[in-house]
Amino acid sequence: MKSASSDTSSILSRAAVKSNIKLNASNFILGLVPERALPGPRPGQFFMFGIDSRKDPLLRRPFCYFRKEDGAIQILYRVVGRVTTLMTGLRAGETVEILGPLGNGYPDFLGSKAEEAGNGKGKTPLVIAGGVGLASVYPLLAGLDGRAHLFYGERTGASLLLVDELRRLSGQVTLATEDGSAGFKGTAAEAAKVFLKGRDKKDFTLYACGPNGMLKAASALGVDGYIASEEKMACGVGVCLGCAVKTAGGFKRACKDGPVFKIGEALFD
Amino acid sequence: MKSASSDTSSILSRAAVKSNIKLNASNFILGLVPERALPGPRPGQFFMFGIDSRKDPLLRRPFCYFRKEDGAIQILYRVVGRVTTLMTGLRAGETVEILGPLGNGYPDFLGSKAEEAGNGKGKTPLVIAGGVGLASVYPLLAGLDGRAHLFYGERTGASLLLVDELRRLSGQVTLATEDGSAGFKGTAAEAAKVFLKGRDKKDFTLYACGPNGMLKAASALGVDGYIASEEKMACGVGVCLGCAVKTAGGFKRACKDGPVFKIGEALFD
Amino acid sequence: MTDLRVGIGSLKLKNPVMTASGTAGYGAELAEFFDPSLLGALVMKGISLEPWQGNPPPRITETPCGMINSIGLQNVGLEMFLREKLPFARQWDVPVIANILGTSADEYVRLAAELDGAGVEGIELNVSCPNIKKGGISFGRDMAVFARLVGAVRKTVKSAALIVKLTPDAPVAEFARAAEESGADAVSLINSIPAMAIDVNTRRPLVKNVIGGLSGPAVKPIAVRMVYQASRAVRVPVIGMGGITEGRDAVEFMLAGAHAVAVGTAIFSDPMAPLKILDGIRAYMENHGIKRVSAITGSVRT
Amino acid sequence: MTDLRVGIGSLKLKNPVMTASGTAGYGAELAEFFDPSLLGALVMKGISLEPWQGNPPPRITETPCGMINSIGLQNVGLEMFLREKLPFARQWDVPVIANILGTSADEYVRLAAELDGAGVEGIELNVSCPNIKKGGISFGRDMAVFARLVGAVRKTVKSAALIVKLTPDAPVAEFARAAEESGADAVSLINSIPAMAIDVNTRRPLVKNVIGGLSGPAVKPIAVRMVYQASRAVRVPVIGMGGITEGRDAVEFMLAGAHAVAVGTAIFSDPMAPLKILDGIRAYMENHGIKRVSAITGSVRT
Ligand SMILES: Cc1cc2nc3c(=O)[nH]c(=O)nc-3n(C[C@H](O)[C@H](O)[C@H](O)COP(=O)(O)OP(=O)(O)OC[C@H]3O[C@@H](n4cnc5c(N)ncnc54)[C@H](O)[C@@H]3O)c2cc1C
Ligand SMILES: Cc1cc2nc3c(=O)[nH]c(=O)nc-3n(C[C@H](O)[C@H](O)[C@H](O)COP(=O)(O)OP(=O)(O)OC[C@H]3O[C@@H](n4cnc5c(N)ncnc54)[C@H](O)[C@@H]3O)c2cc1C
Ligand SMILES: Cc1cc2nc3c(=O)[nH]c(=O)nc-3n(C[C@H](O)[C@H](O)[C@H](O)COP(=O)(O)O)c2cc1C
Ligand SMILES: Cc1cc2nc3c(=O)[nH]c(=O)nc-3n(C[C@H](O)[C@H](O)[C@H](O)COP(=O)(O)O)c2cc1C
Ligand code: FES
Ligand code: FES
Repeated sequence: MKSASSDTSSILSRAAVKSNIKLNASNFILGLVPERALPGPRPGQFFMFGIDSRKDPLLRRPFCYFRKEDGAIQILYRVVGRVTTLMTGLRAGETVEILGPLGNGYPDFLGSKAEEAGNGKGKTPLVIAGGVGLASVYPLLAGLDGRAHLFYGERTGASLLLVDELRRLSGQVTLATEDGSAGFKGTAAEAAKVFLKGRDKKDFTLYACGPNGMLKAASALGVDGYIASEEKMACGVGVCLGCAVKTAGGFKRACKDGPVFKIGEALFD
Repeated sequence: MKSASSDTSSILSRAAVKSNIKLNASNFILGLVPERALPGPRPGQFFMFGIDSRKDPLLRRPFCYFRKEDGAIQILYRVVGRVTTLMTGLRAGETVEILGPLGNGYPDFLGSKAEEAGNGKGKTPLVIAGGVGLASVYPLLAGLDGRAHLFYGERTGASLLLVDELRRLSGQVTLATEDGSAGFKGTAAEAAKVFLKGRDKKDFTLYACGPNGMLKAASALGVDGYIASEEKMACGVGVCLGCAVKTAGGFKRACKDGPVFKIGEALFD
Repeated sequence: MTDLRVGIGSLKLKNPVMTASGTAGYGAELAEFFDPSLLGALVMKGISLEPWQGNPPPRITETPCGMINSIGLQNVGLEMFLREKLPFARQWDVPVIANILGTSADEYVRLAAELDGAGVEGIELNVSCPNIKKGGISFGRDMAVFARLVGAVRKTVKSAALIVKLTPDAPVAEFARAAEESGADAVSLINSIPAMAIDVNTRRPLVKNVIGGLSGPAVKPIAVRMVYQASRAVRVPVIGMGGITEGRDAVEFMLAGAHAVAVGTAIFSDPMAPLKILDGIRAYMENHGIKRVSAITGSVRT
Repeated sequence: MTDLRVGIGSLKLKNPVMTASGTAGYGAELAEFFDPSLLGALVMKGISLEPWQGNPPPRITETPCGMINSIGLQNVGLEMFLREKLPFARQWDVPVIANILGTSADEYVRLAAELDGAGVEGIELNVSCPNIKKGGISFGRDMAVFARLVGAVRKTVKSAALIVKLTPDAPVAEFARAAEESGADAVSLINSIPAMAIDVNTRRPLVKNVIGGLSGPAVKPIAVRMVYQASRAVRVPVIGMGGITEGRDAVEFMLAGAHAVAVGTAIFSDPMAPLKILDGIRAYMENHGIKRVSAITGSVRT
């Protein structure tokens, strides 16, 4: 008898672990080779990631598309809880499940719709990354042709990731640490605020990803652009309404209506 | 501040996987090197085995002490469900948790209490193993000085394990298969019954391990001796009363009052 | 050849697997993964007369083998449902069951009347909602209020099958019986179970609303027990749900007495879950030589 | 230096961690793993007037993140308890709480009287038992019967702390309030939740008794919610339990409103669990600069 599921098309795929590289104590890059060719992914999109089919942990976890390298899709992950801890034990050849790419991603900033999306060549892209929010904006940097000014913040200097690479990919990099142990003392959004003082905000387009507090601060900078939400998700595909982001038009779904929202659309309180 | 748990002694131990050898599609031998030296174990005792500290599967699973080899404690396991399936993925160097050895084990059949336990040299030990119940009686064979007559049954010939070795360790081996594809057609207990026909049952001592139906049949052979129960267990240490075995004196605990019971003590209905 | 058809009152399903309300939106997102016509029925996210905002985030948190949600019944409201969501779902060859929410009996009756007129195949009453007139205690926990509500909606509903979704924090056998006596064509259970989790570091509840609903595999043994009790209390069909993630789980509910099953939380881990569960039921029937799926219902050997 | 002491009525505990009834026998087996004096209290396996056989096997089955048991309250009976088990437990410097079971109010009263006279520090009423006079519905689900039972036992108990263990299949806030009004010194919750699992291959229930009690991490979010609700309904202390396996879980119950906690199913996976949980609470207090464990109780920020 023919299986019903074989009739259908989806972007759920088993993927082989190609590499699992430790950057420092709590940050890793996982390289995955999906069994099925996946469309895209575009910067700002994400995958729902499942370590195995055991029922605890139950839900998949969202991780941004970080980059492609050596024929693998890579994600940059930070160890904060149960799944990310289990991920550190993954070894090349093991199999995981990914669903994606999901979400809208950043607007098509270099193609034909660039002007309309506020990404005209005349504007300087300001990219703000708080912590592992870096994973979301990283693929933007390459796409932005080395013109971006990146503000990247961590709690402390030792936590800063991939700094040399970021400098190569960006026009300018401002590092920020909350304890002042490296770069600007404060958050990445505060560093951007200082930078913007006296400048014409119309000359810039903003791209920001990080914790909600940071997105709020970035939204308040007065620069047009985009923020990417990292609201908790259960399904990642728009059916559970778990990932509510407050907007003027009511709650929207980070996973399906986002994760990228125009600045001003998503409200933070 | 001093941790309370460091004051205490127990036989809970992390253990390193030394080897995980596949005998056939569904039977494996797992070699474990406990971090702490464990007392014993004696034939018929068991360990509660935990694959990891994730909460699903939640409970530890009981496995018999099979043998010591290459400085490792080995268990023989059959893949029947969730934990045993996960066990097949264990690789040398990984860590698991074991609690044990637990339970009473078979009586001291060769030492000073041998006569009293009905193990006098004048008697021939009959050992009956149904399926992976083999793991329980295996360490008896060596202890019984090669005098035992082993009746070992499986559903089909291809499932029979370690036959050459069993022949080396036993005085005589009778294989039985339910489908008749090897040896006696029927169960191990039925094979023993045929063997006993016309013989004086007082000349024998019985040791049996296998599913409840087989233990019932073995208990009905009219030979004195012991059966080892494999009743489902939650704790393995006597606190949950989950592993009830019916006896004339009410329910007893397979884990603490057993798993070895004198024939006639445990009742099967 | 396996016969997977089941009947829920007037409702004829081509197989016993449906989506659980609130876990499949109005069908559109799932349709990106598979053809909804393959399912027994599509149960829609709960609908109220007016659109509801729902609760502020965080709305979800994972718990051992389960999750808590406090979506707060966010929905597009009846008008938008009738104008956009229902017509869209009509493109698939699958019965549509609307799930309705009110804060007064009157609201339920008006919703049921409109939807029945609009031609949905089933109407599921979510009685876990707070009854504003009764000081916020849910319709599903006060027997007299509950029976009156079901009776009133029964009078309104002419063509659709009327399904009453029982609350798991009330004695289900008694409420199932009351639903049947008040005219329900079927009962469904379980809804999510009131639950709470706290982040020990921030000391804050992990869902903003403090208390939310527990669902997923963790609740399955409670749900199977309730389905067993409810199905022995009534003659109308029972739709079972709560933690179904594999075909085997669905069979377990049917053995306990369910005529059909719904898949909820499992969709979140795998949008294809309903189809995989259907495949699993089919495989089980083939392995066990069962020709008609309805033969499984209630056949647990106690 | 952390102060771990808590008071449950007249009962002074050196720390808030106890064993849950039925999961630590009468203490002897656990003592092979650690010194029971290190615990706040030892709660004994439930005791009835006469010895009870308990249910036939299989009595246990694993479920997602939990287990179902149908031990059927097997116990040695009051006489043997007083003659052997209690004196043995007296060797440790730890308060002993007896857990009692009856099928009539009279049985409860007689048990309480004997145990109070024998000098146990606490008596916990397990009201989930079927009330024979009331057709088998448990004492814990009929409010009037429940209040009368607690009142009657209250009159009998002079020296021990009287703890009433609430049933999770009844509205806990209301029953907690009734227990307090009837004179309970404390309430404890939750008991295991009625549940069922079926082996789809044999079609038989996985515990012989058909329905058993669900415990373990799966029930934790339900238990935390109930502790939260109960603790806000009463002034007497609340003892929280249900799925506690780590120090963090215990803290979660205390944040929700528990004064002390009990560890049950976790002991089955690790006999040292109660001590490890105590260590975890201590570590949490040190990390968060909390001096007195009682400061945690009820401090969830809602
Ligand atoms: C669209 C999107 C994209 C994302 N992209 C990335 C990315 O590219 N890289 C990345 O690293 N992250 C990313 N994240 C975040 C990532 O999804 C989370 O870090 C991940 O889900 C954490 O899973 P976990 O199981 O490890 O943590 P969990 O165990 O689920 O815990 C989450 C948090 O809660 C805490 N916690 C857990 N249990 C308890 C408890 N009982 N009491 C108190 N506290 C507790 C943990 O310490 C942790 O801080 C993204 C999120 C979204 C929504
Ligand atoms: C004292 C003692 C000693 C033992 N020694 C050994 C030994 O040395 N070697 C050995 O191999 N075994 C031994 N056993 C048996 C062993 O403990 C079990 O095989 C093991 O616990 C199975 O664990 P599991 O997680 O793989 O199976 P589980 O997943 O727990 O399943 C057990 C059984 O139930 C079935 N099942 C699981 N879930 C479902 C469901 N939802 N519906 C229907 N059926 C289901 C499985 O197919 C399987 O048959 C011993 C048992 C005892 C009590
Ligand atoms: C995110 C979410 C939203 C839900 N919304 C509704 C709803 O609107 N109406 C309803 O009757 N039940 C709702 N439910 C309950 C489910 O329909 C189902 O009864 C419950 O989740 C148990 O099934 P499960 O364990 O398979 O998820 C919701 C459940 C979840 C998880
Ligand atoms: C095997 C077993 C036996 C139990 N016996 C009793 C009992 O005799 N009396 C009682 O009040 N509760 C009994 N309980 C309930 C526990 O005390 C506890 O309330 C419940 O298991 C929830 O806690 P846990 O999840 O930590 O196990 C028992 C639980 C289990 C698992
Ligand atoms: S995570 Fe489910 S709707 Fe966004
Ligand atoms: S397994 Fe718990 S008493 Fe034997």
